[in-house]
Amino acid sequence: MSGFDSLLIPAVLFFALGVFARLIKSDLKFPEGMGKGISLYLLMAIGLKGGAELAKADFGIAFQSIFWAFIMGLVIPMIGYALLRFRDRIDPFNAAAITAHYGSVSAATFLTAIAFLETSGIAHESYPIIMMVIMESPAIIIGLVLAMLARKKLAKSKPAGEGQEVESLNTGALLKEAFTNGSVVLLMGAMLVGALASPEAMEKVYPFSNEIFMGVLCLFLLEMGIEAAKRIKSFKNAGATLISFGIIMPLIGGTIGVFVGVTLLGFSPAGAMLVAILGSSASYIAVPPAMRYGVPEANPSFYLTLTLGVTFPFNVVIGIPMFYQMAIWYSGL
Amino acid sequence: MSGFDSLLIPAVLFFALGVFARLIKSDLKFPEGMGKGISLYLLMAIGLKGGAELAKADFGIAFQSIFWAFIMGLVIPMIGYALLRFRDRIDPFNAAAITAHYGSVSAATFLTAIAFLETSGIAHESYPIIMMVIMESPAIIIGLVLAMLARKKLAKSKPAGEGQEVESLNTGALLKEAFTNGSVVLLMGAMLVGALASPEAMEKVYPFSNEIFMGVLCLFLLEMGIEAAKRIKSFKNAGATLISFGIIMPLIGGTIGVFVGVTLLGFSPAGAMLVAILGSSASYIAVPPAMRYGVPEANPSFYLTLTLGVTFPFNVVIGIPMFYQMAIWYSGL
Amino acid sequence: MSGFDSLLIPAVLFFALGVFARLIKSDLKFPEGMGKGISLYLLMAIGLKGGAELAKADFGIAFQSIFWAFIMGLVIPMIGYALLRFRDRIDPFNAAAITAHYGSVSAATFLTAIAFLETSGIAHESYPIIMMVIMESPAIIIGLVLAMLARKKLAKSKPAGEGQEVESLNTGALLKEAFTNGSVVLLMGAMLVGALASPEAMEKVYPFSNEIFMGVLCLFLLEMGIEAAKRIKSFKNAGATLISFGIIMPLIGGTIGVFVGVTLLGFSPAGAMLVAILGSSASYIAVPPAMRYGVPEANPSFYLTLTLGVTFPFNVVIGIPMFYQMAIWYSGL
Amino acid sequence: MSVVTHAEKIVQIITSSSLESRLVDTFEEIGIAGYTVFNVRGDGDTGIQDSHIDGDTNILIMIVTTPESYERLMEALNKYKRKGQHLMVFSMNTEVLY
Amino acid sequence: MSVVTHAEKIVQIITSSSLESRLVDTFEEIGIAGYTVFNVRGDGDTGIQDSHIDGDTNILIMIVTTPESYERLMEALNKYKRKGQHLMVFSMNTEVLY
Amino acid sequence: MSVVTHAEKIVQIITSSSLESRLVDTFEEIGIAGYTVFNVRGDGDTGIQDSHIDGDTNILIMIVTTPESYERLMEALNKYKRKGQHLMVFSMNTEVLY
Ligand SMILES: Nc1ncnc2c1ncn2[C@@H]1O[C@H](COP(=O)(O)O)[C@@H](O)[C@H]1O
Ligand SMILES: Nc1ncnc2c1ncn2[C@@H]1O[C@H](COP(=O)(O)O)[C@@H](O)[C@H]1O
Ligand SMILES: Nc1ncnc2c1ncn2[C@@H]1O[C@H](COP(=O)(O)O)[C@@H](O)[C@H]1O
Ligand code: NA
Ligand code: NA
Ligand code: NA
Repeated sequence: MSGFDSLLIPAVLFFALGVFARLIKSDLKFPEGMGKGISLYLLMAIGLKGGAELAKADFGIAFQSIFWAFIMGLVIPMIGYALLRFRDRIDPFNAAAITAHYGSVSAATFLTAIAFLETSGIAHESYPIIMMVIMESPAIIIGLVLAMLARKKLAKSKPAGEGQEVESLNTGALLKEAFTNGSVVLLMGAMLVGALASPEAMEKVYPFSNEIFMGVLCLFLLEMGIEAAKRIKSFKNAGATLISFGIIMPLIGGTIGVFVGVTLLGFSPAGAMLVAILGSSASYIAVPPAMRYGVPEANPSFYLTLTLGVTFPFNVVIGIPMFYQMAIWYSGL
Repeated sequence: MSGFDSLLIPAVLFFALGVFARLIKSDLKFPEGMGKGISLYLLMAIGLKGGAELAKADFGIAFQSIFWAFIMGLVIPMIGYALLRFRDRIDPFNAAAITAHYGSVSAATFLTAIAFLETSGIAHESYPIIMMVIMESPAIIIGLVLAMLARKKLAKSKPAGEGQEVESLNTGALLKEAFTNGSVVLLMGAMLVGALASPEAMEKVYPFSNEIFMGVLCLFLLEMGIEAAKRIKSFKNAGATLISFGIIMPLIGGTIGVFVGVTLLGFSPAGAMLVAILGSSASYIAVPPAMRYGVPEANPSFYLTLTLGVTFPFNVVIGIPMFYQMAIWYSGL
Repeated sequence: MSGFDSLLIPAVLFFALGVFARLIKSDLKFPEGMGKGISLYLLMAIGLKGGAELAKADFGIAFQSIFWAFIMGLVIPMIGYALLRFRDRIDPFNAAAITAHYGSVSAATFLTAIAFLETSGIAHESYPIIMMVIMESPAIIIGLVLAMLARKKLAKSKPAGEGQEVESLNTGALLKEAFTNGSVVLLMGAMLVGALASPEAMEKVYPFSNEIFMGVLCLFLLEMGIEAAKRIKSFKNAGATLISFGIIMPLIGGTIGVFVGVTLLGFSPAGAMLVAILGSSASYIAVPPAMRYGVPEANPSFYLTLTLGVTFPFNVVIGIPMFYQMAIWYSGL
Repeated sequence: MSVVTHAEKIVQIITSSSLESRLVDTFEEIGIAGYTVFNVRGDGDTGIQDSHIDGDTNILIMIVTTPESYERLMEALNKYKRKGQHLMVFSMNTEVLY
Repeated sequence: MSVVTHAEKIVQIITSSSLESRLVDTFEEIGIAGYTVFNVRGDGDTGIQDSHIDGDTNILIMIVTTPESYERLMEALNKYKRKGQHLMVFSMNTEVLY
Repeated sequence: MSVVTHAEKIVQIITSSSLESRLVDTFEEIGIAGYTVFNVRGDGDTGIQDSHIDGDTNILIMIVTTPESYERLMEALNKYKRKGQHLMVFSMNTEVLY
């Protein structure tokens, strides 16, 4: 599949359709709840599939995948924070909140990458699915810790009283939430179901979880296209620094992912590309609500503009084929 | 299929996942309307399937099934009322409202029982589907009549004036509602469609109504798990008497169902188990709204806690395999 | 397939079920957003299918189809306006708003017509799908222009001041909306996707877009039946003139469609029947919102009563088999 | 200000969706032709109502009404309450733009 | 009480969802940056609006506004009404916590 | 009029759905047992919130409360705001039918 062909897979075309519809100000819109419902379906389906395959997987590699996923989830947001704080361009709270999103993963991007591979009939490892689960949480924690440090620093430079109240944010509860997040639980649970249920039982579920999957993904990307294009009008507010961060950061995260996938985990180029997408994509499901409460000082419009409006389209259109080529090239070295 | 294996069918595992998600206070939740939409689908699908099979069914057995379903729908809530009123433990209004739920049927439990059989490749009669339709209504009527009697008694012991107003509840309208309830109409209607439409036409509908059925049921039981676990926090208010009623009553209803299925209707153990589930399960779709208006003196939190929080999980996890074993054993006598 | 058999296709039976449920005042209802979500699915599915077939279609016939669709979209509402204004029976604003609906198309009716053909295994041209897209917009424009003329006339007969404000309605924006309407964009976009994506890629999408299509359509027509029957209680307000218009107009539009399909486009009877449905059916998706803002003087309850309550059931039950017979007969002349 | 408004009453009713059709019938009987319904969730004495199942779904009905209809409406609602139905009813003053 | 509140106005508009984007544009023009939208159902002169199809869907828009913006808003809404658009507009007094 | 009503307060809070469970916990702590939640959309300083993704979903919580609980509630909400959380809080007078 050449770079251009990859744009012609139905899911990506529907994404483009969604963007287009919004740009021409069409009144095409999804009923409330439909997108959320579809994403529950997609997480369930991918979990079932991954679980059934992981049941026969190598425990050693699975463990290593988990380990490196965790490391990626810690390292990527730190790099992002350093970039954003460089020359004090972005204030520490916004920097912490934004970078947390990049440590986590966008399930829609990941699923589009799988659609890219499956449409071309390319096999891939299923360990990246479990890695996706792992990466949902550490980034949230990093974001909260960075914001807490910033808050402490600010409190010192200010008279007492105001600062202390902020301090009392219940971090324990927030950590718990990072691990009991709905998509983590559903994905992990569906994987368990896929691994525990008998193959005969799973076969009855496949028409729902496997066969109609690609079509449902198209519908989902149509909505994501609309949502992504909605953020364009906030580009001016976000400013050039942030917008370019939305493109540079996935390049860094994806490159790290290719390295982790090929060198550290020994995956095929297809598997390494999926790891690259874990690295390059930015969450807009689990992380935004956590940051809203945990880092109220940051502006939610910034992080949604970046993750949905910049990084998501970048990955879907450019990142996926590019990291796949990069993984092929790097594997061949 | 052994008792333990039955817990490993995907639908039951997803139910457990839903309960677990809620217990760890995960924010996993379904968008509003999704559960209601899925249950419309499930009723339609099971109706179509039942109708297509009943079209070739024995009219005599069908008629007998309807008759005994009606009797079960009358007898079970009366037993329940007697149990609840024993030593005046539960006041008559709550007793009437609660017991009405047990005369009716939980479609989700019934469908899980079918999933249990189909996953193991066990054939079953389809008469129980028509019995399910029949049992939606009589229980509502029993509940209203019991409450009316209680109200009359109360009115006598009180000075006139207050009581009379209560009397003016429009029972005719309530009875009509019992028979035009949405799930009754949809189920009955879909059965008619399944019976009337040509087999070739039905074949075009099967990918939707049959093939993806099991997968959709999994998603539905995930939500039902969340809903069931939500009720746990009301256990203390409900008290030990009610909670234990929520387990004893399905045992009684299920045993009656096994007897009706095996002895009176001559069904296979699989079919008898489905009748047992009709007896043991408690409605949480049609009956609660009817009781809310018809027996406003009762506390809705009680009946939802019992039916959703106690009886539903009991049946899904224990009742289904247990009544199946019971039916096998009793058939062999 | 005889006229009576056609009523027994599942989609039509579910429509009847919906009407019946409403007539007996059943509380059967769909959650908010479900109908809108299903219609997004149906438009996407029919677009994909049409696009894949049109990719191999004759450009000349496609162009002719578009041309005649446009002409039908202009001529039919003009005939309708003349009928409604005959002897000044209906005021010009209501006449303009109502007739605009008849120039446009009801996707649900069109899909039921396709279900009618497919259930009987009758092949049909796919050009009518592209004609459907074309016909969404011109009718809206006609409606606005007719209302504008009426407004000008009214303004002349009144003292200045009041009239002018009405004049300032932004017609440019309304025209733009007529062409960027959500269903036009989705249908057109899905057709493009279907034409652009590789056949292998499309095959992964078919289980969703093709196989479950008929079943989803059944669910949709169930809801449409409920919606149609809701309008019955407004029949008295609408009056005999309007109600009979709701039956006469589709007869005229359908006859024009048969002529266009058979004579001008040289379609098979099946294809010509689809063109007849384009002519006879009346939009209730794109046009009502446009008329609400563009012709606020008209009563929305009139046009929804007519299109949903009269013309839609007429076409589903009588129009489809009748126009098919008419097309067969006319083709044979 | 050039815009003239009229003092009216807003009545809001929170109850289970199972009572909706009956309340609407009552409105018609007492000559109230317009109302607006919100699908809501809530918590109270009768437990969490989170709109996932039918017996568990709250609605809020809002009626803007003239002072005269207001009295008739409140009396009709009061009658419901005295019959034991669970309705939460409250009202506010409002200025309506005709 | 230690909590200080500010007297403002709440304006509520009930109309068809087809007017939403235009109203929002109007808000922007007259400098109103914040608003909240409820998806509602309802009944009135123009028949049942129960949100199952697009031409049939009501919204309620709520704007909390300072007394100054209030006048501008009401005038803009009044203009809509005089153009024949169906809007139900009413306002209340409120105390806002800053 | 024969119907007797009681003067109370209505408090409305517009915020992100991510704060819902915490606010509800707070209500319980200060002894407020009843509340109603609306799923809403909106726009404001933090951008369009149109309820299509979780981080983007607004709710409005409405509490009808006696004057005494009102003060406790407003103080608790004020504390949230001073911690930097984004809540829009406002209140109205109402007449409640018991
Ligand atoms: N104090 C309150 N403020 C706002 N809504 C309330 C209040 N109390 C009850 N409600 C609403 O009324 C419904 C029924 O209340 P209850 O009858 O107390 O269970 C609840 O589910 C809430 O939606
Ligand atoms: N008196 C009223 N109280 C509350 N809402 C109303 C009232 N009248 C009309 N509405 C709402 O406004 C919408 C349009 O009203 P109408 O233009 O009269 O059809 C209705 O669908 C209701 O949602
Ligand atoms: N003036 C206002 N009137 C009504 N709702 C508002 C107003 N300002 C903000 N909101 C609501 O509060 C939410 C958050 O506002 P903000 O914090 O300004 O982004 C918005 O999404 C709106 O739903
Ligand atoms: Na990432
Ligand atoms: Na039962
Ligand atoms: Na037409």
